[in-house]
Amino acid sequence: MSSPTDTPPREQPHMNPYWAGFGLGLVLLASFVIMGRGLGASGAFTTAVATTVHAVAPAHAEGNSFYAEYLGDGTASPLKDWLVFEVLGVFVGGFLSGALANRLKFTIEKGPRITNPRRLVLAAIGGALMGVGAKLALGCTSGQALTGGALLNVGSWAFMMCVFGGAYGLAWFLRRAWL
Amino acid sequence: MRYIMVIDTKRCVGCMDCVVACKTENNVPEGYNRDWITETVRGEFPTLQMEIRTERCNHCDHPPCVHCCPTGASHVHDRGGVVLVTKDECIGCKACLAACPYDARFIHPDGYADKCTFCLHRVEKGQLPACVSVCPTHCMHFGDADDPLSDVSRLLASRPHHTLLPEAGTRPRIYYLT
Amino acid sequence: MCPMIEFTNFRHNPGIDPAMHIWGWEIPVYLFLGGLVAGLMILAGFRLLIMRPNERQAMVCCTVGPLLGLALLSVGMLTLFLDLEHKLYVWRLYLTFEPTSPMSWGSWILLLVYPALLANALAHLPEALPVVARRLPVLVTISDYMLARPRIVISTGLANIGIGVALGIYTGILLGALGARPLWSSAVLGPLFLFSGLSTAAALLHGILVLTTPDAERPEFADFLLSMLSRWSQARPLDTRIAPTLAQADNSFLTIELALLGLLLIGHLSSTAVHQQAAWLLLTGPYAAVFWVGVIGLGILIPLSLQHLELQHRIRHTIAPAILVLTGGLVLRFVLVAAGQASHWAPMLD
Amino acid sequence: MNAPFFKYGLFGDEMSLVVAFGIGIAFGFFLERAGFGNARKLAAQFYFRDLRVLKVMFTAIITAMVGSFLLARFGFLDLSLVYLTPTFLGPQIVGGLILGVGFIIGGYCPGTSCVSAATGRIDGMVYLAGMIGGLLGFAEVYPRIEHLVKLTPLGQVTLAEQFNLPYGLLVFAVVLMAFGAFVAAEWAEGRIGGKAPDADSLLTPARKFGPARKFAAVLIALGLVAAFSGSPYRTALAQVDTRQLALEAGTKADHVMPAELADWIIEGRNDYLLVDVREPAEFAAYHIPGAINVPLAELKQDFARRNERIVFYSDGGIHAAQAWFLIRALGFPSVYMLFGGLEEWHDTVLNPAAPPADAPAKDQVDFARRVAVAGYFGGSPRRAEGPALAAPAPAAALPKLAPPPPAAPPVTKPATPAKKKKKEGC
Repeated sequence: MSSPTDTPPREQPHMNPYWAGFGLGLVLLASFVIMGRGLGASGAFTTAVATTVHAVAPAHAEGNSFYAEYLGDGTASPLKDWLVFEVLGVFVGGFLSGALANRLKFTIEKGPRITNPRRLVLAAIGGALMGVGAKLALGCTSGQALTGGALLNVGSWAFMMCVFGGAYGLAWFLRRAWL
Repeated sequence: MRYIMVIDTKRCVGCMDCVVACKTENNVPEGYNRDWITETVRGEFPTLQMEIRTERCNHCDHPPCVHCCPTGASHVHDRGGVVLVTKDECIGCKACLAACPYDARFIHPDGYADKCTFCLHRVEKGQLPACVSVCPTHCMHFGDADDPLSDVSRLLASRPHHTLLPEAGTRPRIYYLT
Repeated sequence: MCPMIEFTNFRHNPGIDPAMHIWGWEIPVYLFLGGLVAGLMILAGFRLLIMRPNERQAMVCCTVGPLLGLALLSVGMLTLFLDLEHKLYVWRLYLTFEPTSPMSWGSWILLLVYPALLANALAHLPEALPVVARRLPVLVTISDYMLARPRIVISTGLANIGIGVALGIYTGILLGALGARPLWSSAVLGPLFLFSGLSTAAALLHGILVLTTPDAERPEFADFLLSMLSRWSQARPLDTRIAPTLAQADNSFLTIELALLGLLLIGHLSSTAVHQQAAWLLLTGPYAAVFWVGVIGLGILIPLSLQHLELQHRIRHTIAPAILVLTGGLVLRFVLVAAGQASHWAPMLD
Repeated sequence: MNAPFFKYGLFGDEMSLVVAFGIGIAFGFFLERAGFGNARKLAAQFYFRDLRVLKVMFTAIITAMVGSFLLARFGFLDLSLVYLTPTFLGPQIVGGLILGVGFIIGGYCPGTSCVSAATGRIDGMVYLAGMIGGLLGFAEVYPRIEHLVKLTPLGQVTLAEQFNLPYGLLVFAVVLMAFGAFVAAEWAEGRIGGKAPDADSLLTPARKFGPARKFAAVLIALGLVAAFSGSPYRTALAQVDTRQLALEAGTKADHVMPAELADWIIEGRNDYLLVDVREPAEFAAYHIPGAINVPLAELKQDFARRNERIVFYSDGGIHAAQAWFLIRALGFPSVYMLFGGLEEWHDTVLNPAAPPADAPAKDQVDFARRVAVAGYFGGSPRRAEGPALAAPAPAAALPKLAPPPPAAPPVTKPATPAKKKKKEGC
């Protein structure tokens, strides 16, 4: 909302990628130095899903080895997890940065040649694939590619190459969605 | 009249006869207790000091559970100042449970707050509370503190004693001889 | 090294041992909604008092707020009812008045809240909801009757403020009077919950204003969804000019809330051992993460800075502060109720 | 050396969550600044329109990599304590491919979708919902494919270890490779994507030494320093001061006598971590109350917090001593072992031998105390060789010991990594 008198300020351009990357690298380094671990994202959602399933159907969640891994030993709420709090911060940080650059808007990012519903269906499919892929690979682009990349982790580099490979391999078929 | 209880910690062996007697006498539901035993060990090995005592509602002179009750179900009875709960007035708001620093109350499965009554129904008939009457070591004494000749008054006058959590400001009426 | 104290208790009463857990989600939700309604009442009463005869636009405070308040209070009383163990005896509350019991005070205050809120809503209802007023002409009659008599309007406003303050403070004193739980035994809890309630109320109204403002940058279907929700108000858009005022007010409330939280902790930290122990439960103990992140960070500091930037026209007004403040208020009640039950006078073994 | 702060016990688990929130804010902030909240910006990577993803990711990787290497090399950060996700090559390659496909279809990855949802992108929110659906589906089939997910394990291994290259050299190579990739990316953006070069880019034709180039020069210089700095790990064999270790081993300062340990347990002290290095089966049969089980083969650098006082024991003394050397060599400052191991524990604590009847009174009193201790641990005294003697009477003269607490003995900190069930990785 803005009062009628002042026009909303223009959307600011994005940061120079090198400087953004440098900032991101410093955050990652700070995480290494303070916590002795890297960043992540997908694990938080897995914990949230496991907690929800546990709340709805406790027996089912405890019988499933996948959920059991994320539920802990029951002494504390599984949501009291490092990644959950970190991702909470990611939402806040993203919102703050978007607000300060006037980039907040309810909108759908898509290419000009694709309809809204189709873009949303693709987003949901992509998200589902990402969930499966991230769990197979023990991490997502944040947890594996970024963190593991900086630590020269063997699996992470193999993973990173495959992510780019998979995306470039399919890019041509999806050009209508983006170009 | 001011009913109090005096318990000799030098004699209590933690046999739990009082617990059983209370459950039988007052029909306390399974899994709940109106009185209980605590054991405190303090000091540093090997100079340890142990105190076993039987505990229950302290029938405080300044009962926070009565003050916070919104319906007047928790009240101080005229006879001897015993703190009682009228179960037909209790709505089960649990404020009194939270107000009691001794955690002496519990919610009866029928939905009302329940606790020790000093066995007032027995006392009115001239009997001792159930727990006192069964104690095999005679470590528990019950009586009127306003009567200087009573058993309890003389014990308090003659031996050092303490109460539980006096710093909570409730002025409890169960005294422990040490 | 301090001597060891080992404490064994053979009581094991459900809900009491090993750690007291008698109040689950119902009481925190009730305390939150009670505070929110108290805030809505105070804001509504205040706005009603300063409204001039022909300036009938502040309906978000004077009509939408009280109507929401009526609904939210009913939900709150339902959760309170759900918490009772002896539900059929609930009418006992209204057969007596116990002056030493905050809960008794509260049950009577709650009875006064309904008429006061209703009166406040009715005063300007035809302005805000012309569709409803056309169907029920009696509403117009009532409104005209009230607005024609300044003394009725003034007393409605004053009653709302007074009862709102009483309701807000009562939600805190309800816990504060329970001296057996060291964390709660502080009179600061009353004002703290009052100002937390005020901040959530201001945030809620601010959020409603932002949501119902036409926005060029919203895609059609998002606008469509919003207009479905707020169609009744589309006939006459809510006055968005008071949005900055609400944000400003919310910031003041949040700042006071922060200060009161600090006072609560300082009070405990400079008190007896059990009170210090209770404060450390929040500061570094098992509730620290939720307290620092949920209450202080997400609930107070971040919305405070967002609204500050909004007021400086550095960023657009969004519903984010409203969501954060409301969540923070709820988390504050949950943390205080949970940590309070964990704090204890009896010897504790860590 | 005192970083990572958390693993050195500077703050606890509870405060680590507050730190997580702060780090998350910074992470989200820079992701949004980089334009990663916008699916079109991300997808542009794969059509050579705007190679932001590559630039941001590799700049971040080399910044953190060079930074952590240098901090480790100069003794501030213990790199061996930074959690390394174990490698399962097969699943990670398959997962990477699926993730890449999901990336181009959905336009986001999990982290960036949070940022996009936070800035109001509806596609980002739908993407998150889709991800939750994917996780739910994966969880249902997981028990059946669990063995596939654990295929080709390589353990926690870095490229340097895998290919037996010096870590520093690898750091330098990655820095050079990244700058090669940046130059190629800017060339490709102009050539294939038809994008005008940024004002401040590596390929700007002007001869200006702009910020980007200065930044590049600094990083390459630091990388060059790294290349010749050797290993970042303090734990490399060459750095163990064998002489000092030997001197320490020669004294008895590293011993804890069984009676002493028994007193610690009775006092309920929790400032030490008692570690049983025997096999799990033996541990299950009997262990000293409060001990945790870490078999010798599983002793790793992060099995405990570094500042903790650690007491090892095994059956005799040998395995404990070996564990002592291993862990001491890994740089843990205060490591002890139980003198004589479990055998000595049995002989002196559980079943103390009675002194001969003609022993001085002091011994008799001391024995009475040990009988009480034995009772605490559920043992009983045995008769000494020599003349028979009466059952020890003086026990009554001593204060009675409390029985062990019913459920939990006064044990060590429950939150040691060895017991932690939740996984640390992403």
